[in-house]
Amino acid sequence: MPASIPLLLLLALAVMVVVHVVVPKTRPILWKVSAALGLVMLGLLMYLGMFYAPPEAFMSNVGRILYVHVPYIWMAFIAFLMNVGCAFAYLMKKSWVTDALAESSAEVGVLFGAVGVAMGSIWARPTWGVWWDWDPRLISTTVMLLSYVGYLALRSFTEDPERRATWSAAVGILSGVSLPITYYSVRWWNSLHQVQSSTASVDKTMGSVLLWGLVTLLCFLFPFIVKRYEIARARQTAAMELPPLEAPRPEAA
Amino acid sequence: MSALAVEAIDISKRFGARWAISRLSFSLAQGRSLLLTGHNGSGKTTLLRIISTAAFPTAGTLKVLGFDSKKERDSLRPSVALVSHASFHYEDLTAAQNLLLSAKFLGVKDPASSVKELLERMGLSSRADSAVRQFSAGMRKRLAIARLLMKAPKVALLDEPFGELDPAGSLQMEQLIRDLQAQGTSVVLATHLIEQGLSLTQERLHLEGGRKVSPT
Amino acid sequence: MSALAVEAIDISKRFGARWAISRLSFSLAQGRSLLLTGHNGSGKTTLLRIISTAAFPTAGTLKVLGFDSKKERDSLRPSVALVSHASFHYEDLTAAQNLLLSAKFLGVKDPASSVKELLERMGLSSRADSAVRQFSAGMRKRLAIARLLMKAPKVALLDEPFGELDPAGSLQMEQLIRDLQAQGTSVVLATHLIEQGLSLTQERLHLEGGRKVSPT
Amino acid sequence: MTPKISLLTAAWLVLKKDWQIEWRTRARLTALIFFSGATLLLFSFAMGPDVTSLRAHAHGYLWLGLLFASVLSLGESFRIESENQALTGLVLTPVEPRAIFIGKVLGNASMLFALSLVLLPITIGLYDVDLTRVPHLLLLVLFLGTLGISAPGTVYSAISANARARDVMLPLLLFPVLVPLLLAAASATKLTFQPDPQDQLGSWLKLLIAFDLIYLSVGFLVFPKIAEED
Amino acid sequence: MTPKISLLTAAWLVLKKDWQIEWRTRARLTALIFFSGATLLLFSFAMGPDVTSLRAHAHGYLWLGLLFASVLSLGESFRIESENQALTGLVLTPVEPRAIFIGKVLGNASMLFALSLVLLPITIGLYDVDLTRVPHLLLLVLFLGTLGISAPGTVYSAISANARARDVMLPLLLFPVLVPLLLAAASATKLTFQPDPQDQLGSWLKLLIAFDLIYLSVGFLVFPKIAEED
Ligand code: HEM
Ligand SMILES: Nc1ncnc2c1ncn2[C@@H]1O[C@H](COP(=O)(O)OP(=O)(O)OP(=O)(O)O)[C@@H](O)[C@H]1O
Ligand SMILES: Nc1ncnc2c1ncn2[C@@H]1O[C@H](COP(=O)(O)OP(=O)(O)OP(=O)(O)O)[C@@H](O)[C@H]1O
Ligand SMILES: [Mg+2]
Ligand SMILES: [Mg+2]
Repeated sequence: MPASIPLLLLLALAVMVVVHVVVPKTRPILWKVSAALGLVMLGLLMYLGMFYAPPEAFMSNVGRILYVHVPYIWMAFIAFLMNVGCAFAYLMKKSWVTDALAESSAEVGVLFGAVGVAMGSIWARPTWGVWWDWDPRLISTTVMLLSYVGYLALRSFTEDPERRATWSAAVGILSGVSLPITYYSVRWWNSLHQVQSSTASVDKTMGSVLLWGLVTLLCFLFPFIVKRYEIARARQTAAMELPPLEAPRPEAA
Repeated sequence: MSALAVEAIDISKRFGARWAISRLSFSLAQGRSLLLTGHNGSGKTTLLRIISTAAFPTAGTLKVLGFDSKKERDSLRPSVALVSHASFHYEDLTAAQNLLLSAKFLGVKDPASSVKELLERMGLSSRADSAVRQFSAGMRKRLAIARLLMKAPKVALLDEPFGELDPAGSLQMEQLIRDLQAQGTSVVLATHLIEQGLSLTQERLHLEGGRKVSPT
Repeated sequence: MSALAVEAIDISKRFGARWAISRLSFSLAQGRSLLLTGHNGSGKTTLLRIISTAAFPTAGTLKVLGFDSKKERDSLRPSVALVSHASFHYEDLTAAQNLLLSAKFLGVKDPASSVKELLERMGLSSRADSAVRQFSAGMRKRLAIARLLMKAPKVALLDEPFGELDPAGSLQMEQLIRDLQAQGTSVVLATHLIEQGLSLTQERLHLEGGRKVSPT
Repeated sequence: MTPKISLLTAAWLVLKKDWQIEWRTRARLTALIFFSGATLLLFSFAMGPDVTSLRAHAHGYLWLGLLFASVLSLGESFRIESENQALTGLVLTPVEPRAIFIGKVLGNASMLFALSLVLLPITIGLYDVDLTRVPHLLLLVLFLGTLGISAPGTVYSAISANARARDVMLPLLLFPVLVPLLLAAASATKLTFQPDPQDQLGSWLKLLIAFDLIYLSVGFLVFPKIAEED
Repeated sequence: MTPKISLLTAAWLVLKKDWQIEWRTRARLTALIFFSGATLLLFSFAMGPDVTSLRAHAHGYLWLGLLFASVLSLGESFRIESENQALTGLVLTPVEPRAIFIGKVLGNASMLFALSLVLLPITIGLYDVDLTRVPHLLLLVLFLGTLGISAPGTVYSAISANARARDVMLPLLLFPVLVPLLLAAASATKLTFQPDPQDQLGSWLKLLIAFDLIYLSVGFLVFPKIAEED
C-alpha cells in the first residue's frame, strides 16, 4: 500500500477533529454523519470482503479477516500519531483542548489496537497453529500498546490536572518513539509476519477492499475520539471552575 | 512610586477539588514586609510556595519583583528564597556539603569560606560534617536558614521561621529578619506568633480558607 | 510516697559515635508534670522517644510507671503516648480512617463515635475524609493530638505541641494539657516557649548536650 | 496489662488497613500486573523465538516474573510503613509485632496470589501451556509459593525499609533465601503443566509446605526483634 | 538575569553530588552487584542445566539482569531527590532543569556501566562465554546500552518519584519503551560473544547510537517540563 494513504487518513482525521473542536455548530452533526457513513460502509465491506475479494493465496478464506485486522491496527497507529501530535502541542503551548484530545486518542487507540491484535491472534490460530508467536511485528505492536497502557495508567493515577497533563505529554512523546520502531521492526528483525505490502505484492482488488476497510474504520475512529474527547472536556471543566468571588456565606466558621 | 515586591492579581490555587487559595489580590511594595497569618490550613504555606515559584497559581497572575511568576520564572528565581516545612536538603550529605553545593550553584565567590562563616553564624560549625539525616528538628531549620542567607534574596519567604528554634535561635532569627530588611529585602513572614510577627513587619495579610479577610 | 511516673537512673543514648543523652538521672512523681527545655540538638526529642519506648537507652535503666522501659515494654505501652515530629500517620488513609484504626487497636468502645467526637474537638471534622497526604502542617499536628487523646495515657509525652498550631489551637492545647493533668496524667512537655511551658508544669529539666544542667 | 484485643483481631486489622490503602490508591496491583506481563514478554525476547523451548520453561518464567514483581510489591508495602514512621506508631499503639507480621504476610501474599492468578491467562497466551490438567493443584502451588515468598519477604522488607539504600537492599537479602523455594515452586508448577509420570508432584508439594512452615515460623519469631529498636 | 554558571558546570555539580552521596552511603552499587549477580544465577536455575543453551542466550540474560537492576537503581536515584523535596530545592536555587537532566543521566549511566563491567566476569563464570573476541566493541555496546536505559529512565523516575505507588509505576512506564533498545543491545552483545559472519554488528551499533540520540534529545526537551510543577 502506498505510504501516502495512511498519511492521508491521518490528515483526514485531523481535519475532522479540528473542525469538530473549532466550529461548535458541527459538533452535534459531524460525528453522527461519520458514524452513519461508517455503518453503511461496514455493510458493504462485509460483502466485499466475504464475496468480492479473491481468497488469499496462502490462507484461503480465513485470510479474509485481513480486511478488518489491518484497518484496526492502522487506526491505532493513527490515533497514537495524533496523541504524539497533541503531546507536542501541549508542551509548546498549554491547552486543555490538546490535553483532552491526547487522552481520548490514546484510549481509543489502545482500544482499536487491542481489537486488531485480538483479531490477528484469532487469525493466527488456524494459520500458524498457535494463538501467539514470537515475531517482531507481533511483539513490537504489543509493546507499543503496552506503552500506551502505561500512559493511561499514569493518567489515572495522577489526580492533579496540571501535573497529569504535563507528565502524560512527556510520556506520550517518549512512547511515540515506539511508533516508527513498530513500523520498521519487520525490516530490522526479519519477520515471519507479512512485511508492509506494496501494490506489487498484493492483488489489485484486495488492495482496494483493504482501502475500503480503512476508510470504514476511520469513520468509526472519528466519533469514538470526539465522544471520548467531550467526556474528558466535561470532566476538566467540572474541575476547572473558578471559586466564587465572595466566600459562601453560611460557611463563616 | 516604589516598585512592587509582590503583586497578586486575583490568584487561585486548586488541589484536586479544593481551593487552597481563592481569588486573592494584594500587593507589597519593595522593601516593605508582610505578615501572613491565618488558621491551620488557611493557605499560608501554599501562598509562600507560589511566590517562591515552587508552585504556580491555577488562575490569576502573580508578579514578583515585576516578573510574572510563571512565565518569567527563570529571571525571578535568583532573587527569591523560601524556608518552609520541607527543607530541600540531601539527607545523606553533610551540612557543609549541602551548603557548598548551593554556593556553587549560586556562583558565590569563595564558596568554602562563606559556607564556613554561615555555619558559624547559625551555630552549626561543630556539626558541619554530620549528615543531615542525623540532625535534630531545630538544626535542620538552622541549616535551611543558612541556605537562604547564602542566596541573599530580594524577597525572603519565611514559613514559621521561629518554629523548632530555641529561644536564643529565635532572637537571632528576629535579628536576621531586621538585617535583611535593612538591606532592602522584602520579607514575607508566615507565623502563628502574631505579636512577634507584628513587631517585625509593616503590613499584614490574614487568610481564611484561602481568602483575604480582615483579622478579628 | 507517691508512685513515680518516670524514673531515669543514669541513662545514656548513643547514635554512632555521639552521645545524645549522657548519664541522665531524674524522676517525676505520678500526677506531676515536667517541662523539658534545652538548645536545639540537646536531646529533648531523643529523651521523649526513649520514655515512649520508641527507642531504648544504650546504658542505664529507665522506669516508667514502675515498669522497666526495655524489659517490660509490653506492659508499659498502653499507658504512654507520644506526639512528636514524626506523626505516625498513614499518608494514604483519611484522618478518620487513621483514627479509627488506632481506636480499634486500642479496643475503644464504640470507636466510630469517639473518632467523630475527637475530630470535632480538634477542628478537623470538615476534613475527616481527606487523605492525610493533603493536610497542612498544623492539621497533621491536630490529628496527632487527637490520636494521643484517644489513648488517654497515664503519661503523655508532648514534643513541641504548640509548634504549627494557630493561636486558637495553641490555647486549646493548653486547655487540653490542663484537662489531662486534672485526670491525673503526668505530662512531659518539651518546648522552646518557656513561659508557656512553665505555666503548665511543676518541674523542669534543662538539657545541654544531653546532660542535665540548671537553666540559666 | 494484656492488650485488649486478640492477636488475630489485630492481625486482621493490619491486613484490612493494607487493603484499604491499596484500594484508595489502587495503583499497586494494576501496575504489578502490567509489570509482570511485560517481564514475561521480555523473557521470551531474551530466549529467542523457539516455541517448544519456551513452553518447556514456562514454569521458570512464571516464577521469575512473580519473584521480580514481589520485590517491587514488598518494597512498596513497607514504604507505606516507613513514611511518618508509621510502623513505630503501630508498635507504640501498642499492636503486637507478631500481629503485624501475620497481617503483613497475608497482605503481601494476597497481593501476589491475585497477581499470579492474573498471570495465568498471560502464560497461556504467551507460552501456550495447558493449565487444565490439574487446576486445583496448580492453584495450591501458586498459593503456597506466593505465601512462601511473602514470609521472608516481609521480614526483609521491614529491615531494608529502615536501612540506607533500601530499594536495592531488599533483593540482595531476599534472593538467596528464596532460591530453594522458587526451585520447588517452579518444579511443582512444571508438573501441573506437563505429564507427571513418576508422580513427583506430591513430594514437591510437601517440600513447599515445609518451606512455608519454616519461613513462617522463623519470621514469626524474628519479626518482633526487627519491628522495633532493641 | 542569566544564571551565573554554565549549563555544563551545573550538570557537573549535579553529577558530582550524586557520586558524593553514593560514596557516603556506598550501599547502592554493592547491593546492585549482588542483586544482578543473583538474577543471573536465577536465570541459569530457571533454564535448567543445559550449558550450550545457556551460553547461546547469555547476551539476553546479561541485559535482562541490567534492566532489572536499572529499575532499582533509577528508583533509588530519585528517592534521594524526593526526600525533603530536594529536587524542588535544586530548581529553585536555581539550577537549570536541563543541567539536572544531564547530570542525572550521566550519574545513572555511570552507575549502570560500572555494574555492567562487574557483571562481565560473572557472565563468564556462569555461562562460559568468550569475551575476548572484540572487547573494545563489547565495552562500546555496554556503554551505549546503559546510556540508552538511563535517558528515558531518568525522565520516568522523576515522574514516578512523585506519583502514587511510585515503586511500581517506574517499570510499568519504562519497560515498554526500552524493549527495542534492549533488543538492539542484546543482539549487538551476542555478536561480540559469537562470530559475526554477516558483519551485522556495525548496523546494530548504528541503531543503538540512533536510539541513544533520540532518547537523550527527547529527554532533554521533556525533562524541564516535569522537573517542576507547571
Ligand atoms: C497475533 C497478533 C498479530 C498482530 C499484533 C499483528 C499486527 C499487525 C500489524 C501491526 C499490521 C500492520 C502492518 C502494516 O501494514 O504496516 C499487520 C498487518 C497484517 N497482518 Fe498482522 N498481526 C497479527 C497476526 C497476524 C496473522 C496471524 C496474520 C496472517 C497469517 C497476519 C497477517 C497480516 C497481513 C497480511 C497484514 C497486512 C500487511 C499489509 O498489507 O500491510 N497478522 N498485522
Ligand atoms: N537518628 C539519629 N542519628 C544520629 N544522631 C542523631 C539521631 N537523632 C538525633 N541525633 C542527634 O542527637 C542529638 C539530640 O537530638 P534531638 O533530636 O533529641 O534534639 P532536640 O533537643 O529534640 O533538638 P530540637 O530542639 O532541635 O528538636 C543531636 O545532636 C542529634 O544530632
Ligand atoms: N498537596 C496537597 N494536596 C491537596 N491539598 C493540599 C495540599 N497541600 C495543601 N493542601 C490543602 O490546602 C490548604 C492550605 O494548606 P496550607 O499548607 O497552605 O495551610 P497553612 O496555612 O500553611 O496551614 P498551617 O498553619 O497548618 O501550616 C489545606 O486545606 C490543605 O489541606
Ligand atoms: Mg503551613
Ligand atoms: Mg526535637
